[in-house]
Amino acid sequence: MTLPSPDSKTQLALYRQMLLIRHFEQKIVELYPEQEIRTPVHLCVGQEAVAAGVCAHLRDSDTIFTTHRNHGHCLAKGMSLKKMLAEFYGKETGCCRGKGGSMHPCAPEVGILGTSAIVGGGIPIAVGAAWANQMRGIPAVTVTFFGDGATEEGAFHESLNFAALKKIPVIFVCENNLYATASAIGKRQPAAGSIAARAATYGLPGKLINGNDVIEVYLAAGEAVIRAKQGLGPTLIEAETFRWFAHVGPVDDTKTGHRPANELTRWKKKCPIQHLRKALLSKKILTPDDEKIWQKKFDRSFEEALYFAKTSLPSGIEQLTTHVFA
Amino acid sequence: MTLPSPDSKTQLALYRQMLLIRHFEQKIVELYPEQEIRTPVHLCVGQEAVAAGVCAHLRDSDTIFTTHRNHGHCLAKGMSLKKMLAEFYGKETGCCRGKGGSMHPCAPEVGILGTSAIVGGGIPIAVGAAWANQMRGIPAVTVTFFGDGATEEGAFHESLNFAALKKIPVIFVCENNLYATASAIGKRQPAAGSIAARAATYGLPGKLINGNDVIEVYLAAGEAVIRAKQGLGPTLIEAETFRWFAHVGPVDDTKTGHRPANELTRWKKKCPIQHLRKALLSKKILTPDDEKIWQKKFDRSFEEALYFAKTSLPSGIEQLTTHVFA
Amino acid sequence: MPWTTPSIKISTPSAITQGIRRLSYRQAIYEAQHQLLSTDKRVFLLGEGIDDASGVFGTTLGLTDEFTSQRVVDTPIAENGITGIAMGAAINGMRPILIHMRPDFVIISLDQLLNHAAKWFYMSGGQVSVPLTIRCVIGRGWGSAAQHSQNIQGLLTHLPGLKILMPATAHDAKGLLIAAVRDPNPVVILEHRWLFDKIGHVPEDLYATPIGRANICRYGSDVTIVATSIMVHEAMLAAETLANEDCNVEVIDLRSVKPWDENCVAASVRKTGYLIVADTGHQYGGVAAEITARITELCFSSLRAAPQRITLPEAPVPAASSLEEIYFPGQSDIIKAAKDILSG
Amino acid sequence: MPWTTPSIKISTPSAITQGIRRLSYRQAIYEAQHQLLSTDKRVFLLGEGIDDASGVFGTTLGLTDEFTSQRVVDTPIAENGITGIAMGAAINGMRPILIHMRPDFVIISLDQLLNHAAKWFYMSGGQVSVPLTIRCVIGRGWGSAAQHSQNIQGLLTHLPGLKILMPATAHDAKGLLIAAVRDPNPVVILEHRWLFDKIGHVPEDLYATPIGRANICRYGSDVTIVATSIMVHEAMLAAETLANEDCNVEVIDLRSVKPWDENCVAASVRKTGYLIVADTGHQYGGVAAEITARITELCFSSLRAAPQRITLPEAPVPAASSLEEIYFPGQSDIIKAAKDILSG
Ligand SMILES: Cc1ncc(C[n+]2csc(CCOP(=O)(O)OP(=O)(O)O)c2C)c(N)n1
Ligand SMILES: Cc1ncc(C[n+]2csc(CCOP(=O)(O)OP(=O)(O)O)c2C)c(N)n1
Ligand SMILES: [Mg+2]
Ligand SMILES: [Mg+2]
Repeated sequence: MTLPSPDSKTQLALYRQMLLIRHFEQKIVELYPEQEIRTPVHLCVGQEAVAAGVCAHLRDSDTIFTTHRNHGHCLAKGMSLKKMLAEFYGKETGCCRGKGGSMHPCAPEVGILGTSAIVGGGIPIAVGAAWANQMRGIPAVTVTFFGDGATEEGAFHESLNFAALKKIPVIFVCENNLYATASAIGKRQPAAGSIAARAATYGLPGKLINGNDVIEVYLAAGEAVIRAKQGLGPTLIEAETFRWFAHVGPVDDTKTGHRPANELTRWKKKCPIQHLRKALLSKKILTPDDEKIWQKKFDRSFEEALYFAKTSLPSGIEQLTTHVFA
Repeated sequence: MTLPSPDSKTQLALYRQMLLIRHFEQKIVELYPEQEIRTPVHLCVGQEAVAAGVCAHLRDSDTIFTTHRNHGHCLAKGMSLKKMLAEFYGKETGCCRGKGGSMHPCAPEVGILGTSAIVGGGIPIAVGAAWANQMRGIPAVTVTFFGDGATEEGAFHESLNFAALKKIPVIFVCENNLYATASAIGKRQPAAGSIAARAATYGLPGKLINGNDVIEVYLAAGEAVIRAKQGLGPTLIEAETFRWFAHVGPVDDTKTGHRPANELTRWKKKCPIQHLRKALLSKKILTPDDEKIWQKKFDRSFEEALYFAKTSLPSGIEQLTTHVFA
Repeated sequence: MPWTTPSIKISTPSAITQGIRRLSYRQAIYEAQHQLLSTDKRVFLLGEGIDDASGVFGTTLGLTDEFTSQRVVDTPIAENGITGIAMGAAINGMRPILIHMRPDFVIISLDQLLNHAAKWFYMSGGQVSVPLTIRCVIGRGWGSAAQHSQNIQGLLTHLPGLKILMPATAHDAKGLLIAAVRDPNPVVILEHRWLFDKIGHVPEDLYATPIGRANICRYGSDVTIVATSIMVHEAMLAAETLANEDCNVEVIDLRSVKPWDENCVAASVRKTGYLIVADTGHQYGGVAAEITARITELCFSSLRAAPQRITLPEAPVPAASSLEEIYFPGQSDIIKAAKDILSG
Repeated sequence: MPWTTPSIKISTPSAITQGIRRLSYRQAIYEAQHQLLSTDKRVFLLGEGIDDASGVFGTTLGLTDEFTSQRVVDTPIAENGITGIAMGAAINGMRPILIHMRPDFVIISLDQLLNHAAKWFYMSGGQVSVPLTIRCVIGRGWGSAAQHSQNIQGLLTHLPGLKILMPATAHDAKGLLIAAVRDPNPVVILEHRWLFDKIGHVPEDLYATPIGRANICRYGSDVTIVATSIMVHEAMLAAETLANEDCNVEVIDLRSVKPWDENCVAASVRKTGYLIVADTGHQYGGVAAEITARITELCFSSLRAAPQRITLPEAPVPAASSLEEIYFPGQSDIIKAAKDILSG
């Protein structure tokens, strides 16, 4: 099964999505030093193609489970900017009433049923949510995003086995950015191993793709969605990519000695946005004017959301011990 | 690397070892209805070849970690029959002073550093013990035995990853007896999957073998031991075999409806002991007289050990809260 | 097998079993599941070996045939993953009942249970709740030893977000299971295997025993004994013995250890002035510690002596039957505690 | 980063920092590890990101360069497996120090920690002990929220077989770590991140602070405050305020929460008649519950009021800073409790 390349409109939408995510992250980088966002932020600059390429296939009724590094996934899945920012600012109007902070976004209206910041923790939950759809006869698909580090947890293995066994409509998307915090993957996984290859040993398809090529991501995810919806079961996608900022916070961690600078330089040249941009401009699918208009729009919605977030009331004492039980 | 077939002497020793294990298990089957062994017994009748074939390569300074189904491994590793039986009978002279029962045998003098009855629980501990040898420069090898069920636990996956990463001198021996309690493997793992194949995705050799052919087991284990001792790292051996009794207790579980009878009948024809016996007899390596002498010897040592176990003092009150801390 | 029968004898004190329709604890659990599966499409059962010929000590026998393996699901041996999977199904419209045959296996799943299920509703700001029920069979004896017969209520009650139930009667085994499945939160039910044959009144309808409400099994004015699970029966036996010596014991079956009925216990202690807590678990920070600490806070001026805790010794569970016999406390320990506390 | 600095101010009460050689808590931990690695070939360190440029909040900085990556080992993200692996090394001749940057990750490893390490020596009939040290950095604030700032001492103390330490001073951060590594049993040390900059007297030699011995940081006769970790400092501040109001508080730094020094606490309560326990953890069955219950048993006749517990609210940790501020108890809660308890 090979899907046709996406049409110009879709390509443009993918591009715009990546741009939106990048725009959001850059704003957070600017705002963070104010120290009003009092929750750790895990930026996804450099990895926008995965969120954009996968979520382009999803509807509100489809579900995603993301991780600590969730901004891109949430935006691409259609989460309200206002609620997201208000949560960052610890406000009652935030998507978790200020209780979750940046690491636990929740927006059931667009298929985000909560988020775990325990590495690997969201993977079995995603399998279960997808299983519920299968049991209830709901033709929706569930995506679980996770990092390369998460594949080292037992939960990853247990989830693949069960999903394959029951042919559950779930898509495992591993964003292999080659690091877990400051530990390179070679220090954590044997060089001769392979995450994508593991899929076959459970009897499910596994694909290693260039995670910085949004078209490649889009095609791989499209196939996986079709498989899932046809009842053929899960797929594992390993998308190789790279993050530009430190593990947490708007910091250049090559300057703090956490990662080598030349590696980052190399990966910046493979920027997923620039990559597509060149192609779209040369094919005249995109004009610089489009971009200017979008940037303005992004600016405006962000300012609105920021105003909302900053002027909302801080989460109040009545929140402290409510919602422990439903 | 292919090892030469074992010589006659070795073949005879392997045969004798299997016979000894079978003899022991049959005695337990006889004794258990007395209800003096007040601890669950997990018999390994039908699986003797794995214990015999692997442990034939090991010295006292090599270490094994076994499971709830440990009688064969303990005997093949040279554990004292007296201490083993005394433990079954809850006696102070038992290998765990009566505190462990049948599921936690321990005999450091022959390389059994304790046993976990948590499925999969012993696997990482084995990796750690083997790592300690590596760190200390001790040229010993560690074997971890576990069932097919254990490969479903996250601990299995985490252990393979780490052992492969650090090239740890450990051998993973999966006794795939096609069942976990009464659940057939097909209900627990996807049909298209493979335990042995998983090894390659971590960059370590994995081999599926006939676990009822002690020579095949012996050869595979021999290669693994050499690899480990040469510093080449771990090996995964998946030995297909079958248990004749119920998951626990001297019960025919095809009669209780837990497993289909015809499957057991088929596997009994593949008895690991009969298989080798025929070959040895026809090659005149073995004579029926040998067997008779052995049986007598086995009987005598068992009777002695049983007498020791039965006449030893029950574990006393001073044992109750001692050895919580060293 | 010998290890499926209790090593201790439990007679059935009359106060608990009055009533008309009588079922065993085992049948009561079976019936609750059968009725839940029949009436609620969202309910399904899952667990290791759930559909085998023993049917989880007889509590799930025949359910796979009747409701299919889609709704009574045998699982791989992967407790943490399966707990997460059950939780995922729970947050997306289902009402799973996850069954563990031994409490020790719950410990493997504490990442999903404590880091996830217990906090999900709170972290989501009250948007996504986790209607997950976990049944866990507890037990003891026959050399099951340290890794197959722990008491885990003390572990599960500590962090916020879980409800923990310990039915002592057939009536509550059914009623609490139904209450758990109806509850929109994660609930763990610890069912004692030595109670499975215990007979009691069990109504036929689909009733819920309210979570957080204790049951006074025996009224008395001299000393309050709060007990959990099988210790309720030990306490009732102790109470009968003590009654012969003119000591009238009030026995409270806690039923729900978290949340627990502090009003009921406090009222009783205010009346008797003496408290003994008999729990199946360990001492340090266990259920008995919490009840003791809290009742001391609430009823200090009524207490005429320090509350006493009857719990396990500070050691893992030993295997030898000679050790098992002294490891697990019973009615004689309760009688001794009552005499001690009353004699100052 | 902003989240590495405390959101609350902790001054350094004089009683704790008297002495000559002064190091920070962070340096004390570093020094203990450095000395252990230098003097004992069996010792090695392992943990996620242990060798990165931040060096586990500065406590492992440079150790990899000095002792090689064979002895200061970065690990995969697999807490349960790695705990089992560390335990395996411990039973076979090594003295591992396993480091977790957050307590929540210990919860993932409870199978290996509670089902295995805590029971191994007992199950083996006293043959194979587990000299495993686990360092776990605890902390709070900056929106770390429910899965990154739990307090787990209440979970770890319940089942038999683990020792749990909570150093409050630089002196004990070093001394208890050395004691843990020398101890032949599994020991978990919970180090509070907001104390890492705290300065105190730290001798240069390789000394051990005895496990199970409390430290009376301030003598008083009116009320006993038993505190753990950062709450010791809150209690000292509270004591200073209360002293101005003629209330002489005795502050006991528990140091070791299991085993704990019941003789020291009991003697103090017999003197003062009042007990307040200020723990960083949750209430239900927590460390404060155990101390309250046990001291009530031991000192009932000396107690002039019910012991009071200062613990976390019954909710997971919230993210918003407005909520964090009220979630974590501090000196004002201690002052209020002291006034309440004394005014009856
Ligand atoms: C179970 C667990 N262990 C450790 C951590 C601390 N931690 C947070 S993110 C992270 C690295 C995760 O790496 P990866 O999965 O590759 O995701 P990435 O950050 O690269 O996107 C770690 C170790 C955690 N949150 N949960
Ligand atoms: C973690 C855990 N889960 C469940 C059990 C209960 N249990 C004991 S043995 C067993 C089956 C194990 O199957 P396998 O690993 O294939 O070993 P076998 O019994 O076939 O030798 C199960 C589920 C256990 N002891 N530990
Ligand atoms: Mg990564
Ligand atoms: Mg098996």
